[in-house]
Amino acid sequence: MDMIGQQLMNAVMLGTMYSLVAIGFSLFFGTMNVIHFSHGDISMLGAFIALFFVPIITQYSVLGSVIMFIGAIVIVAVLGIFLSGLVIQPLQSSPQLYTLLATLEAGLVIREAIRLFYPGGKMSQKFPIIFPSGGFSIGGLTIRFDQLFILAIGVAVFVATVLIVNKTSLGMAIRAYSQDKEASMMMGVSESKVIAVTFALGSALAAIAGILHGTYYREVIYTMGLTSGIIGFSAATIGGLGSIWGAIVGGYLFAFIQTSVSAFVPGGSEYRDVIAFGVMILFLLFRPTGILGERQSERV
Amino acid sequence: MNKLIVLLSETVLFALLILFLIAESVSITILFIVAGFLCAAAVLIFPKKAERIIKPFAKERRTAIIFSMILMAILPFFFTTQPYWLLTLSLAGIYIMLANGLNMQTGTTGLTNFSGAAFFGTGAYTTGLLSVHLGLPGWLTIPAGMFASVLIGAILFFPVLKVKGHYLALVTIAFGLMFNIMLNNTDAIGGPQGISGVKAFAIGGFDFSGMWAIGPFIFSSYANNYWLTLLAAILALAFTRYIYNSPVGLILNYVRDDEWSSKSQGLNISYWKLIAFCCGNALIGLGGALYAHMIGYVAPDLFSFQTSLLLLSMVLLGGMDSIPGVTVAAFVMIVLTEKLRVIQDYRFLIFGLLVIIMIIFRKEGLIPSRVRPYFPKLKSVLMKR
Amino acid sequence: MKKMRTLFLPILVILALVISGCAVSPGSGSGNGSKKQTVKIAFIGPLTGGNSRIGLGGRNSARLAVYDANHNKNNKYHYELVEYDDENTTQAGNQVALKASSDPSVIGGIAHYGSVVALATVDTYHKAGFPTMIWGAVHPDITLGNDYKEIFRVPGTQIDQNKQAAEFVTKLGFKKVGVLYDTTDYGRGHFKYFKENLQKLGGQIVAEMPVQPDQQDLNAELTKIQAKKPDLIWFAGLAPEGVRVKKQMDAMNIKTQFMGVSGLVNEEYNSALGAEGSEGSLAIIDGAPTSSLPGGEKFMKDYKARKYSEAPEAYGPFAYVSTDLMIQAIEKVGPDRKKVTNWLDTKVKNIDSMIGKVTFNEHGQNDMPLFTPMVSQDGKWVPYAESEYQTGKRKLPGKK
Amino acid sequence: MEDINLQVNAGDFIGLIGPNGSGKTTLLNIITGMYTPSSGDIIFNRTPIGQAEPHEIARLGIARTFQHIRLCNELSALDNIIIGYFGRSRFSIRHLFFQGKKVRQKQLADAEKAVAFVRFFSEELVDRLFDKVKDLPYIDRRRIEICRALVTEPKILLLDEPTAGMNPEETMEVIDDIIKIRESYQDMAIIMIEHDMDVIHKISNRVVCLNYGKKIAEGTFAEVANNQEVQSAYLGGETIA
Repeated sequence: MDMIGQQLMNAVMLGTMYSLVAIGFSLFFGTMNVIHFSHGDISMLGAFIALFFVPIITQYSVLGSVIMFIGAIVIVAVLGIFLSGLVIQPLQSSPQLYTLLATLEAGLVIREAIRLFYPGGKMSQKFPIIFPSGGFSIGGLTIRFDQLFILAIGVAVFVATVLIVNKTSLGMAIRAYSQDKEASMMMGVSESKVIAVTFALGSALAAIAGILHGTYYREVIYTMGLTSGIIGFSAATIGGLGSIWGAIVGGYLFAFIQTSVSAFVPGGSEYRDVIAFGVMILFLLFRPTGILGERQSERV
Repeated sequence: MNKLIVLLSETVLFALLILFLIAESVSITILFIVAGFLCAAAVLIFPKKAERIIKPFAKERRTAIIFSMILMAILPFFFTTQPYWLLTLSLAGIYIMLANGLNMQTGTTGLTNFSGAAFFGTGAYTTGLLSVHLGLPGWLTIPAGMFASVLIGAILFFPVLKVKGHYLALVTIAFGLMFNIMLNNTDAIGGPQGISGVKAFAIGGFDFSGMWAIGPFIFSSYANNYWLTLLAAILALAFTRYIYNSPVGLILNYVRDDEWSSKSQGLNISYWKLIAFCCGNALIGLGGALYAHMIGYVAPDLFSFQTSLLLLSMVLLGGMDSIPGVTVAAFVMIVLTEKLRVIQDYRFLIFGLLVIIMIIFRKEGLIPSRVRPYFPKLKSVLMKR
Repeated sequence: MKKMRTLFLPILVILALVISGCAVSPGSGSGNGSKKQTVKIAFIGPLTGGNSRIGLGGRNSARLAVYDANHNKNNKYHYELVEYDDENTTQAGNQVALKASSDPSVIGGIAHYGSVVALATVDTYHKAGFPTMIWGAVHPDITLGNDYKEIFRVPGTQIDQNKQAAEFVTKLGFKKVGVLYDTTDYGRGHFKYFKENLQKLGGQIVAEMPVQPDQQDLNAELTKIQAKKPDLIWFAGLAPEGVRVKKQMDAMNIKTQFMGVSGLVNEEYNSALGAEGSEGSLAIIDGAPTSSLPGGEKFMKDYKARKYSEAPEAYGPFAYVSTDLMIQAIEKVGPDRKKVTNWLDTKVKNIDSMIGKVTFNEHGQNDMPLFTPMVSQDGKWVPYAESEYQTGKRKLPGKK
Repeated sequence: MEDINLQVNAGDFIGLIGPNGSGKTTLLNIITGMYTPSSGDIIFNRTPIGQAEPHEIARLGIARTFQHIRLCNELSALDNIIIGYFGRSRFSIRHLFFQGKKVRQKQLADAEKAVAFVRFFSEELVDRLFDKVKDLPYIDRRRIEICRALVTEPKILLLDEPTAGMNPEETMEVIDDIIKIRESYQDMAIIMIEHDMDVIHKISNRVVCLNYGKKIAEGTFAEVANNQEVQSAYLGGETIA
């Protein structure tokens, strides 16, 4: 019983990481109809930028951690806007394949740049532990404090994102833009502003995902972005591209599948990705718009 | 006169290629590359002047093609002591097949396929397994490899016909990853160590792994394989060109550009997509089968996402739907990465940047596809009026 | 006439190219003043990509061996190391293997870190009659799986390593072992032989978890293993993954003893984990730490003196010894592939080297492999026998 | 959409009118199989085709044009017309792949016929048949689209606002073209969506008016124009003629 509980906890933690990345995919797709494939690598970049702040953390502990979070998020958000101007906006009118490939290659470039130019970038990097260690047990189930912190931050970020998109005027602009580009521009929505905000927001989420990944697993390596990118994309697709809640559901579902395959199928752990991706493909067959995606009809 | 220009310029190009390959020194390699860039730039800047050199080729197409084939066929005479370059050129030939197969799917029909390497692997593994475990001869295993690739592709593709765009890309990415994991984890097909000891191609008692000689020229197995690959590549290119210029090519283009209007013209787009996918996979499978026989060893590490991405980059850099473009891109990318081992670690970085720059500034690729002349005769009749 | 002019331009370009090419090539030749005949030896390994640290360490060590040979006045030949990058992939491996072995001026090769790459290329070496010393790949089949005379290997195989590892584990009193291994040839191979040998000695594998090498989250696997309450968690894979496993064990507060394979023993493991995290981790390596090898001190001193920018890493000494043996063979019989192969095949019995005695058996495999159990102590890998754990000053977490 | 009952006989020219959003294009999409009707059926030559795929319907002899011109911009104008032959099963798959001399000649004859179609509309356009479609003027692209629909001589031709986005002169040219078609193919039924009532008046022999997805009137132009419901649908009761 406590085995199941413990594994459930593992799945929830993993799902939080996936969801944070998946939201970005959904946001970009919903707003601009693009798949931003370097998103996973942006999240890796977030973790590595956070490493620059490590000297501060040891000096000011809590304050330092906060500075690290905010600093990394801001830098990555700016980089996200920059990247969108560089590879995504010029390609908006061309077929999807170009955007997909350009962002994939952009991810490769980020990855290689970290490997080559970050000091010791080929190796895995020690990530500081910023949450209190230790934990408590309830009926054989061990819950760690860092898990609680990460979960709390994750949920807070989910809620904040949904609020920003649904309640603020910026969010209104984003939604109007995603529904009807021309009409929203006539209503006075600034296209460049919407794109910038979307990419800043999505990249900030990726940075948070990267930092939380670092604190949870306590190490980061330059290759981590590719996997999390592909899984984030898959999770967003399962949930329904364009829907933020869908991305969250998809992230947890993907994590749940992976964890249960590892935990309860004998000899299953080497096939966990195979099964997770297989489920995703089946999903696409029977419900191409995902769990929470809207059924769109094409205009002829 | 046109003929002369064609023959001469092809001979010169051929001589340059051999010089380029033989040159060991880094500075010469870079010199060649710079010269190549300058030539490309000149073609772009002075299209009219370039047209004057290209025109004789268009007029004397038959001569140009036959002569270039002859030149490529005599190439091993220059590399009797350096089989390494024959291997590399054979690899380039195989990648030409792969890239053209992928081009038929992605460029001509607009089906984003991120699992080219998986179908490459299917061909190679099928051929390898049949050759090692059943001892089947090459003329059986190679078609079997092609068939397996087509079959696996169709099985995957048939259910996802309705899935489009991003979703198709995701399905193929996922399939490629799953395929690679399965190769690694299935001990029956060698697991991570793959299959070793695949027999070289043999036909009519002549074993391609054997040596033979004409006068002072001794030809190793690599020369034999080079000729085999050359033959296969020529056939593959002829096939793609035939499809491209046949009504099928036109239909596939139509399906790519506008699904609804294709449907309203009575085209069963699922059917045609499947046809395009299978034709492309046949070429990719052929490449895999030849690879298995040539190298004699098949391991999962080659059939990864990285290779799929490389293939797609070839299609993109060369020019979507442009057979000459894709062919040149595949050739240049394989040969150049061999030559540019000097820059070593920075290869992928430079490569990625190059693709991004290309996508942003020259989407149509190295050699853009042209309006295809389906009825050249008719054109001349019409133009006379 | 116009057409003639269009022809003129390309011809001019070609002429210019050829002339400049001729002008450049003689200058780039090696203008070494020595009158000795130059003999080329190839070094093949991963010089780029994820495994380049180890590849570059091996290359530097091979360079050092060549440097030493060239400064030995008694040597008859001048040696030159030609370096090839196999990228740790079978395709590139095949290409460079052919490039090296088809060049008649290259007499022998010091080749490969990745086992799959080595397995893919041995045929090529055999066909070319190219004597090859494997310096880093440890899969048994590379030497034992074929009858190729040309393939030799100084480091021991996975079989030997895991035999010793199993003995070591049993000796320390660990009976129930939980296993994580990565699904590459490296992890799988190690696991296969470790399991065989451990079970022979009465040990028990309570859980076995294969994982993809790029899998980030190992919580599910570790939870499952921990539920079986093993004495020892044994991991087969390279350092980055090992770091991942150990970090997540720490985070989950799993205090079970952790042990890895030879791929774990390098600086990366300790630096990424920190002294606290890596403390008490066990592993077993081919040979011994460089410092405790017979010729280790001199090697380290010379290596430092050459100011290579990368550390020799675990397989550097083997690359050095392999190169050195190759040079010895050439000195004895001259630069002839067949003779060198024969000499290496028959004459390498109890030859002294910096890693101790080397003897090739009928497969060309070093018969006297040396293995040393290691423990991480204060952020450094030290031989277990010399550690404070041996003396009882410190205690391994799971030891009874 | 509900309650649509429409019978089309050979040789009919039906003008389909109705305010914006009344479901005119939707009706064409349903007829051509691009949308599947949830109830009811479409009978063509005694065959029910309500559930059929678009390409099957097209092969039966129902051709259409689109409101926003749908051509493949990267292909030449002639190729865009030729596809009409290839698509509507004039050739079997075998013939598309393996072209013997005979098949090739047949295709050439078809191509010449296509050129004749174009010449029928506009002599100048013939000279530009080998240009990329995207380089042609708007009206020529519309002509190419109509030619594509016409080449296999369909039984029913559906024209979705062929004059959309054109100036009065161009509109007149297109309408003249359509009248030419009318005269040359007496047996072909044509359904045309059109906003310009003069045009409808001029060429249609029957008019159908839709509003909110329902058919509200059917009959001759005069009948429909005087229908109360139709008048109220258009600008709240103003007369339309």
